[in-house]
Amino acid sequence: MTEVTLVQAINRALRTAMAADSEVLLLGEDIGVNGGVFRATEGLLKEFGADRVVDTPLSETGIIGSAVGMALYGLKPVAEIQFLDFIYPGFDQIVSELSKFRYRSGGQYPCHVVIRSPYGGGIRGGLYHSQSTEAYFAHTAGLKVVVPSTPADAYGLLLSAIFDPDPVIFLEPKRIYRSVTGEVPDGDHREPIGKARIVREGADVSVFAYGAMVPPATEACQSVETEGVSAELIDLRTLVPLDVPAVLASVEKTGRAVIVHEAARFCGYGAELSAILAEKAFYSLRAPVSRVTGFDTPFPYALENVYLPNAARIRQAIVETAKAG
Amino acid sequence: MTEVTLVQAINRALRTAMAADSEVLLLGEDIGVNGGVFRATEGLLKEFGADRVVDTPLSETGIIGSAVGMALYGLKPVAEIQFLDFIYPGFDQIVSELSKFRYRSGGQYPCHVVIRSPYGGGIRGGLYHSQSTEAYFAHTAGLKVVVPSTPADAYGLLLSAIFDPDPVIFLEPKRIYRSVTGEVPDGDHREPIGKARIVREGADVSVFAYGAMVPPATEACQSVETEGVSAELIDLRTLVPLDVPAVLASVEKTGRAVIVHEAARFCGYGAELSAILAEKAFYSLRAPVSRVTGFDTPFPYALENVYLPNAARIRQAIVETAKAG
Amino acid sequence: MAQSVAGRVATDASATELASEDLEPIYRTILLARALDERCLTMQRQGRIGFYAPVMGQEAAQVACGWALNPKDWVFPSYRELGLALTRGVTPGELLNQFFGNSSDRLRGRQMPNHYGFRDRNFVVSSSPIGTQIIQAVGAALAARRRNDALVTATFFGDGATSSNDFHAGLNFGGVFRTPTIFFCQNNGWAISFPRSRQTAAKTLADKGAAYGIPGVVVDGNDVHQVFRAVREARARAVSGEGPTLIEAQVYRLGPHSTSDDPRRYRTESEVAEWKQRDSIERLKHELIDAGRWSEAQDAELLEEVRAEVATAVNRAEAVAPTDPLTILDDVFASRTPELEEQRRQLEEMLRMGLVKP
Amino acid sequence: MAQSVAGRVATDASATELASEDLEPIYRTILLARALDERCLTMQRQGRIGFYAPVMGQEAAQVACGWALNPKDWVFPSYRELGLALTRGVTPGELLNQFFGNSSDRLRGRQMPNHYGFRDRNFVVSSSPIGTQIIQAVGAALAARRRNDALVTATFFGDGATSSNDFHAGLNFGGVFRTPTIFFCQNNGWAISFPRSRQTAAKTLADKGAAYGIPGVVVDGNDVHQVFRAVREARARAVSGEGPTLIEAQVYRLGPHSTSDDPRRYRTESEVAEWKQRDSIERLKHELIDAGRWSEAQDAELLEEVRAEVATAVNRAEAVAPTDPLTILDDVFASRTPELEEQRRQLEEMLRMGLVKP
Ligand SMILES: Cc1ncc(C[n+]2csc(CCOP(=O)(O)OP(=O)(O)O)c2C)c(N)n1
Ligand SMILES: Cc1ncc(C[n+]2csc(CCOP(=O)(O)OP(=O)(O)O)c2C)c(N)n1
Ligand SMILES: [Mg+2]
Ligand SMILES: [Mg+2]
Repeated sequence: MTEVTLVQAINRALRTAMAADSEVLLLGEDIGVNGGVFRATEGLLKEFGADRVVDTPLSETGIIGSAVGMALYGLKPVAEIQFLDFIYPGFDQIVSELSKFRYRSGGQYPCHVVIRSPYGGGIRGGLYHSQSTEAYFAHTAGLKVVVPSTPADAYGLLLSAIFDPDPVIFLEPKRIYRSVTGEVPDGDHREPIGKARIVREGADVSVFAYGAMVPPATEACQSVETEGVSAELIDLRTLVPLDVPAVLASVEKTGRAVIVHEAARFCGYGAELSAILAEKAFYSLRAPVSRVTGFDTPFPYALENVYLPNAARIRQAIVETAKAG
Repeated sequence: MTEVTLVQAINRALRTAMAADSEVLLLGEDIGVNGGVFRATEGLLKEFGADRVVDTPLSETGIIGSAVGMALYGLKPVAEIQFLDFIYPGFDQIVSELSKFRYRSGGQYPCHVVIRSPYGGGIRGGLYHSQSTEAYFAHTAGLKVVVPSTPADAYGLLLSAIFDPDPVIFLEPKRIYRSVTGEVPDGDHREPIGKARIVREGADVSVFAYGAMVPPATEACQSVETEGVSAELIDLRTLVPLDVPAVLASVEKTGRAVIVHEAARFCGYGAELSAILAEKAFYSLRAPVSRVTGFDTPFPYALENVYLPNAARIRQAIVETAKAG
Repeated sequence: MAQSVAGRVATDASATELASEDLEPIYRTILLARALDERCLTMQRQGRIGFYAPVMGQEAAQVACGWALNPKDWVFPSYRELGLALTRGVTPGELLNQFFGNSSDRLRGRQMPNHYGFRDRNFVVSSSPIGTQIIQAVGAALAARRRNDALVTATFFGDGATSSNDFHAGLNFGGVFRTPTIFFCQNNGWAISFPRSRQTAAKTLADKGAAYGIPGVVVDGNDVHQVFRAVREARARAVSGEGPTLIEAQVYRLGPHSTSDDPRRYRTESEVAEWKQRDSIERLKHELIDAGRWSEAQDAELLEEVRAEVATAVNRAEAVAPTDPLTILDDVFASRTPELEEQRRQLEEMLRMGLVKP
Repeated sequence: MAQSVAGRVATDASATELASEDLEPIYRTILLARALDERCLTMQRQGRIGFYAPVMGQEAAQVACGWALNPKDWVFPSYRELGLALTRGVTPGELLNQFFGNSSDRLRGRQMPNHYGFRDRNFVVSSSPIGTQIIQAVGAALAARRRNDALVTATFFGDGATSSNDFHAGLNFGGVFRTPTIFFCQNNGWAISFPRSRQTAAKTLADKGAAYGIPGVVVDGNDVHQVFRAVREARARAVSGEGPTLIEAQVYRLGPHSTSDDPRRYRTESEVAEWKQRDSIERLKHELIDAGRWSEAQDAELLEEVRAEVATAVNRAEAVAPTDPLTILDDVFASRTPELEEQRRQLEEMLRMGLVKP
């Protein structure tokens, strides 16, 4: 066990996977000699060579398309997309190819690719270094979508993703790449994909969050204690497959739900969570389901703190939801 | 007034707009001499010339990117994407550019583009001629999303879209291109964007549908009458902006909701509708909100009739929802 | 290498010239492709298959190219590679199962006709979005090199596909990483209704190689010798580490783009007639006859034979049971998630109640 | 055309050679760009602006290109076009307002520093995704032609951008439709840490023109005469209907990719030093001095002057009020939808309650 930052945990998971399996290789922009613009791949070029840490030309079509080809052949490529905002030139390869290869080939061609990408706001990156578009991927059948919020989860889930037989979109909350630290195991220790994590138990309101929203949600849950509200916080960790039993169990207990994400609200991931509750926990619900999200606008630069949900807004939603009904 | 098919209504709307405004032009693959693979642009090349009905090379990046450039300059381009399934090579131009130009330029550059595209299943087109991915666009702030289900709406809404100051994704239910006919006005008659249409009034259950799901939903609503259930059917018509007052008014009356779409369920458009109800109509709801949708799989070929919601499935959901609670 | 069931390839694995004893099996493969193609067009008109995209006019280029490849090479086709498929040992019956989407279809009925694939024949399943296979072939070539597998990847696409993003990425990555890849472009003159002359202002499609530091070669796609030679040379370069080659095979799509298309809307009869003159079948037949290796009588017999082969395959495939509806929820992931399990139970219930009829 | 505030362009609107009287204002513009650049780097280190991507080393190519254009031409820049912006009459103050994202920023604080645009200067607002402006410039050229506006569109991008989808689509559409477009590629040697030599196996980036039937030209981007001439020739071709030109201006990014970048990780000091030798400022200064039009004293004075201009602009821009938080909900659409109105009311409430602090 060693205390590391979230981005260091990513780096370690990559190293562990590459050391364990020579068919794991990395590709992306500036991941080699530069070690990645966030240093997630620091040192790996030296350790594993340019055959396995492949700097590519500036083309997300090329990165994802060639990763698909590698996976068809049998390798386990891990592609880095420098910012999630830049994934769209490769979107066709994701939604038409990566996600559908196994299905459309009748199971002949699994497509074992991990796409890692930093996502989300909070680094004053403006419109194109801040977006949180997990809903696009979650709506695409055939993709798994994972979003860690702690170094240990980042480590264990990335290892699981790399050795998972299905394509995984692995979204890294860049805002807390360095601000969150924690202990990380040393060997090939995996966290299961598809299991949520109860961050804190509570009786009155269930709060659902993931990625960089977990720290402010935690703060909010702590702070409502002073108002006598006991909030349960669930870190979803994997958006697809969603841990539906964990979500339902919590709301069956509390009868109230607050959903937090930084993406725009309309048709965001929170809508699905809420819809699942309206369908499957209807008789447990005792108050309207509340969503604390970004606005339905593009991501702004100067006003990013206005855009991003924070502990105060989450706190307010918890308190209101606790009182409602 | 003339009785036409849905695709003929599209053709007429294009002709009306082009005749009214010389800055309206069309671009896309096979839209000129071929008249479009569904004949939506039939005759327009002859009438308006190759300057205004522009056949392009095989590049959706090129079609959408150059349409954006034309719109920045001030024209009103209407781009055809041959099948919605093929829009993804142009997705970056849509989500990074088209949808954000006005916002990121501080209002300097409106981006007045209509993207028309046939969508949805039912023509035995398999994986890549059948998908219904409206949720991607509905989640992208800055885009309006319109889906007509009748010739009159197709006509009036397409005219509105072409003269709307904002970018519009105009999704055409190809399955009913020819099977649905209806009267269409002759001149520049527009239907407002942002207004739902009550297809039939009812007291017990609200059914929400759009596009090619309106006909089976209508059939289902009629058939439940024999079971003494009075179903209200709302054709949403524009997914963004959604006519929230119409949705809420209906559910406040009926207390029950069935949502129908052919897209995969998870994070589909129905999730947002359901979430809005769980938030804003919570105290009116008397039963779980039910979704009748495609499965969370890619769109199949041989089994498309298994995949697509039909009148029987919708009927069953209405009856169950009417009885629940 | 001897001709085998699993891959009808050239007798000599490294020669750059087509051996004369290969001409007859090549001719037979082309005739078989033509017979199957014609039969499928008819069956589509009869409503027995849902869709069909004919290969007519492009068989020679595909068969000669396939002949020059090695069975272990990976091919990344588009939806029009019937001739190529036959060179990989794919049988008419296997293709027909796919066209019917029946329960023997290797793809489990998931894709439209023409979009098949056979992993055991190193024939990757094709998809509809134009061009996507091009960059994938480059990725697979990188993977093969990483495993020290001495093979090439060959990818097949049309003139229209040269405008795709994946062509640009594929040729660029291929050039930069010097992958063992053959980019085999069948310029059949048309992308549906859009002519090659409008697709790009480049003089030839092969000229596009220069943009990526890749040699570009133009060949007459109706000339099996030219095609074979170009592919063999490209293959030799590729396996010796010299990188990819772009081959433009000039052919013509004699039929419609697909059964949904009416080519009379956009091209003249005379253009089609002119290209029919250059069709490979007559040409090859006369080459064989001129060489004293073939007769009109043998030809008539062969035609009978391939037609019978097709007819038998059709009868068999049409008798196969349809796909089981519950398979719709398989192969999304390696195993069904809990949500998919639930949807499967719901589907079972719907089938039981008769709400859903396959 | 006379030098104007709205566009510092060449004295003679059609000459292909740079007039000697233009050299001094060009030199001044380059120096101003350099002074502003240096100041911004400092301010970023001081935490006064959030981010900065310097232009150092590329000013001459941009200014000479801008000089050769006409104010009515539309430019589609990337995020590194400070020198170009100055030739369009954009002032340091206007740029600084954008860098601060303050309430005078024409973009209303919506984008990162360096991503500006000024509709009244026909300078389209830039975005971060690499290459997207290239195909847009082609679309705008088609639109201009449709309106019979005799102008060109010029788009600016780096060596890395030649790998983008939009480059491929842009050059192809430009070639096919023979649009009046100048594709101005600043090959500055690097795409962040990735060298030009790896970006493509093509010999020069200008070679890529052949793939699209477009002439490609290589120029020394530190030589204002060469750049001016190439752009003027391209412009003349474009307006006379002969179609687009791809110009590769060979320059070097002397600074980091951006303030987030540490170039010592991937390139040598000696490479940078070598390119510093070729920097346009010394070169132009000596050209002016050798021509007897300039002196060291004048040079020192000019340097003072541009620095003072920058300092004043910084002081003013820093004093401007921040952006009003409620503007966050504007400009999504032409007018706010009911849902956005509701979100605006919610935001008002949050601000009132102190839940949100800008
Ligand atoms: C990305 C994409 N856009 C549009 C289409 C619709 N479409 C199908 S085939 C085709 C033309 C393809 O032409 P070409 O590449 O020359 O191949 P050919 O059909 O001639 O073999 C088009 C436009 C598609 N399949 N994919
Ligand atoms: C589509 C996309 N992918 C990745 C990035 C991240 N990125 C920003 S600048 C850059 C390098 C650009 O190089 P070049 O085009 O040569 O322009 P330069 O910065 O050298 O002016 C990269 C990879 C991006 N902005 N957009
Ligand atoms: Mg073709
Ligand atoms: Mg560069």
